[in-house]
Amino acid sequence: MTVDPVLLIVIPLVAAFLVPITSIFMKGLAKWIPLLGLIGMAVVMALDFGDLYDGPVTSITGGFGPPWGISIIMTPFGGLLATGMIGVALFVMISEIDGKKRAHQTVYNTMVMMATTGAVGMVITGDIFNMFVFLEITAIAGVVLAAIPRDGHEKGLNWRGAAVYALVGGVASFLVLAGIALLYGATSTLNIYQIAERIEGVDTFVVGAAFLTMFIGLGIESELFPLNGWAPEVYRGSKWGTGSLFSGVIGKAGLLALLRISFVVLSPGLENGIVMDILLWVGAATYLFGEAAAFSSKDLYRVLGYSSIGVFGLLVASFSLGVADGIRGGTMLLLGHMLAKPILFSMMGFAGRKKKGDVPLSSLKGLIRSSPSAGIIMTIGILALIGMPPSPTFWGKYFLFSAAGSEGQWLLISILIIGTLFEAGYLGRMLFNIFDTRKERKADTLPLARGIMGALFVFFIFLIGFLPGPLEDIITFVIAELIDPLNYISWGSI
Amino acid sequence: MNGYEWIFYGGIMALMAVGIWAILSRRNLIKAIMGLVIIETAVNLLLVAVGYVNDRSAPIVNGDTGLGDSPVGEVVDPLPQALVLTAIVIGLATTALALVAAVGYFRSTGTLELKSFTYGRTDETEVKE
Amino acid sequence: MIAINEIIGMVLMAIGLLFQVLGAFGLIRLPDVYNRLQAATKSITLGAISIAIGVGVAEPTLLPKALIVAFFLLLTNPIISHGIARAAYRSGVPLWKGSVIDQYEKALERSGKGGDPQ
Amino acid sequence: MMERSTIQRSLPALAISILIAGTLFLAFVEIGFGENKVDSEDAVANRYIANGTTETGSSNLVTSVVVNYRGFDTLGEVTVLFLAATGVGAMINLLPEDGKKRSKGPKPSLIMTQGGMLAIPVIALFGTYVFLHGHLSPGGGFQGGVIIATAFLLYLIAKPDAKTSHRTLSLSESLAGLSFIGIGLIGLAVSGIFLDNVIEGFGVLGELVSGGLLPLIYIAIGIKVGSEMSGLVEKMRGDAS
Amino acid sequence: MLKRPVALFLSIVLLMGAWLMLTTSLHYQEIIAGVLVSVSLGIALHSILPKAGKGNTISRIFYFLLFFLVLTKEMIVANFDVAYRVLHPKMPIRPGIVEVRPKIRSDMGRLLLSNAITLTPGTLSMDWIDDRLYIHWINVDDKNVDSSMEPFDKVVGEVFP
Repeated sequence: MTVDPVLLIVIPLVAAFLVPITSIFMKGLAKWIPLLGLIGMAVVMALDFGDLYDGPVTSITGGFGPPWGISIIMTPFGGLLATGMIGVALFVMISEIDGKKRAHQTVYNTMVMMATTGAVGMVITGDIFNMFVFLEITAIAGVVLAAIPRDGHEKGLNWRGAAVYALVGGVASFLVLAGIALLYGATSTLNIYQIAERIEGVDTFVVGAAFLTMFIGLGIESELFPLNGWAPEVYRGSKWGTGSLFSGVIGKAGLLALLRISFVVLSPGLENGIVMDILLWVGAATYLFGEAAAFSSKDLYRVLGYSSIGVFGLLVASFSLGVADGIRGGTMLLLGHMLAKPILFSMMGFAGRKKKGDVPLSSLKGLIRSSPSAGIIMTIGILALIGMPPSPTFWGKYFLFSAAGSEGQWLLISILIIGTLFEAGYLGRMLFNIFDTRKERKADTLPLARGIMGALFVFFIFLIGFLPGPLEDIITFVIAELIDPLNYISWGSI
Repeated sequence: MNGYEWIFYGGIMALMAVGIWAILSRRNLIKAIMGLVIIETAVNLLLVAVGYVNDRSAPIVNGDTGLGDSPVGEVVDPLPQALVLTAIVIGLATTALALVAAVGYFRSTGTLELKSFTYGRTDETEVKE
Repeated sequence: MIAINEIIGMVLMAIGLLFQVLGAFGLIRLPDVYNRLQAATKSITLGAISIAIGVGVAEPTLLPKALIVAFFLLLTNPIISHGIARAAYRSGVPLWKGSVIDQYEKALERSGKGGDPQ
Repeated sequence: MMERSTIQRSLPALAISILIAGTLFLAFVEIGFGENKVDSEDAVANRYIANGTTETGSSNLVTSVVVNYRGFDTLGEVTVLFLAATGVGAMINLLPEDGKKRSKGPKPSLIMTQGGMLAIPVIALFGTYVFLHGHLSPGGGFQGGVIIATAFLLYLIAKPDAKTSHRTLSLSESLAGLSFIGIGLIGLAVSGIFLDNVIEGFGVLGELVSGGLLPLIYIAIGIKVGSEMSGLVEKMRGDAS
Repeated sequence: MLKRPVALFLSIVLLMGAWLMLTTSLHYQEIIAGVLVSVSLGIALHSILPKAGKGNTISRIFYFLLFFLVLTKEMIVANFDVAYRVLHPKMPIRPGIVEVRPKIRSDMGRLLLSNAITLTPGTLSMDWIDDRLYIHWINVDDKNVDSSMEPFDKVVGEVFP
């Protein structure tokens, strides 16, 4: 059954505009309106998901087909990612239902929903300027999210994160806009597929400049190596849900935009393979940097933040290998990260919720005894993040290593091994702390909603880990989209 | 084409360079936000400049302009002007949020300097094991 | 052949520009905020009005709009310079040292609603 | 921890900024300034210019692009503004107390108060004019909304202690936003296309009632932007007093 | 709502005039829209307009026109005055702030008076405190303080007492 994918954007917008009215007339209801919006998105996505097995789902807006109007092209890659994003957002929002009153819950929920909407819009839109608009929706919601401190946290770090992100994100978006102006000037069109069609006739220098701006702008959004100084600041000062959103939703949308613009649009206009090489080594450097920084950090929020940066690098590197197995591995890693990271953030937020300021590693001590369910869920999350079989990350790393091996990229393989060792180091430390029962710790019950969501994501990890088969059909399309621009062009020109 | 058209882009890019330089070299939040606004202005100008066509009028066919219903060859490109409208609104939103965040930073730390905004130098010592 | 109204319009615009330049010159030469505001307000108001009406005369379809602009400038420009002068005085910007008299200071102290000039 | 000197920090910054701006400069010079690119059949804008008036019924081609061809962008833009207003309000609520007591400034003088009051109706009229004529002349919902918000700002400057109704502002903001989406959904229901201008032939080109749904959308945008910007101003005042 | 019927009527008429000048069109749709807009704005906003005092309508209109003539003349003189002071090599200025007591009581009249003073030669109105106006004067004449508001006190007073 097909539903117009534009509803993925419209439903949350209706919900967002309903929030002020509701908070006037029915104050108690206002903070759950965003949840309803997200559920609406999830329903639309679920109805459309089946169609992704046959290729992209498209729609037009404004009464004119592409390239004149704005078209929506939900490629299987975009659809898969959007599903994951909606899942992460639902995870974040539902986990907070525990009967406790939290300050600023309405704004927080609205911003969670809007960040997700922007991210989903970025991955499904077929128009490059529309992508910029959604990028901005995401970034602005991100600033507000970063400014909302976690409960009882009083150090002003949230403001630091918000200010830095607002500044850096602003620069990023305006560089992206400059790149869009360049591409429009060169090709007289804004539709992604049409730009991809015409890019080969454009002067190489112009394409190179466009790549420079797009790389800086979207690289900032997806936390790539020299451009990610803002990220730890944001992770450090905000709520655990904000951390999950930045690593699971906002950054992922930037990542897909970067990949699509680089591989589908700009790569044909440049020297063969140069874009891929640049991204490959930037990704590898990001991975190494992120994992090393995570290994040496002591605040748990930053450990997880740096670890997300590392994973972003790993993803970019694996997609940039340019072979089918690399993309297959990248998709699996992406799913694995989207499932495992929110679990870790959520359980860490639970274990360290009484701390003011930074949350040291030791706050996990004895978690397995004080709250066995939280301990077990977190252990599974950690193991899934390292890549214990059967988890999506295991398959991802397996495919990635085999792809790198068959390409003869020995330097990359050694970087991957070093990074994985760092990863095992800090995740292992977390595990030891969880099972360290020497210190007495008061019993602590995990709130029901949080437990259920954690268990659900654990279930998904096992599901994909044991049965990666059904995803293979979608991954074929992902490979098709990223390897050959002609596929995207033919999907776009409806 | 008289050969001096590069001067438009030259001016815009000088603005852009000033903005980027301000953001990279200033640790003061307010000055950095000024840099952001300068970049924003430069990019807006850039969009309008991309759509300009020599010796053409504004894309409005009614009344004073005396253009027909289908003014092909007589008006400039309307698309970048529509984009600039969006870009201005977005710039406003970004600036407003950045300023409020700067106020929050100032009130909670007593300073506007982002001193240790560099890798690994953020005060790790505060973490007590 | 240029129409007569266009010539008049051009002349008005030129006069307006001349006054604007004079105002800018006064802004540089005069010694303190208040004196500078004097020059700036008068010249810029009349200059802008002159330019607006010049445009209206040269292009008669725009005349009504130009008149509205002129009226609005006439209303708002003095208010704005008054606001600047008052705010400057109340936040402590001193008069030029060559000033001969200041009855405002005493009045502010007397009325007590002077805020806090530091 | 050593603090690097200003020059040490400035020089790399200068190099990076010149690199980026210089690259962009050379690329844009390659594209050219003021050249005719819109008349070729390949250009998207060609259709906007050639058929814009007949396809949308709006004499202002920029408006036809903003509201009709690329109406989805405009929806996003309205959302950005909504988020900014909500976000700024929330962040102002979150601001820590800095312990300082803010003294109330002096009362505005008679000239300011009365002059502001005299100007407000004119500004409001001009704002309304701008957003009602968005499809005929330069301007539109965003510009008109901002002008109306200026009148509101002037009111607050003239009467800093004035009571304003936060409820009314957020109510009109929400309703205007919902009606924008509602108009879009009418298109989805009637012709299966979101934001389709289902009555595009309505009215005579160049008259006030023309352009089908365009003026309605621009009125909704105007009201929304006006109340949003007013709300923004009002929230910032709430912090200052 | 109808506490100030005159203000309401005047504001609607003036807003309608402004609307017609803005649209420069007498098309029926424009007129209908203009009536709607100006009536609603008038009803909503007439109560905040400045109070204008009472007086004979005919003579008020006459003096209002006279006011504009005087204002125009004074503005032109003012500009030549500025030019003289700025371009003179010695800058003949003798600034200071003086206090005057205009006879006008209505808000509208005070507003117009201070605006007119700002636009006339060498003076800039700074503030009203109670019924006194403070004027920054570029060339103070200690003997005859009232000459700083010379041409206007009477004319404006006739329109808005």
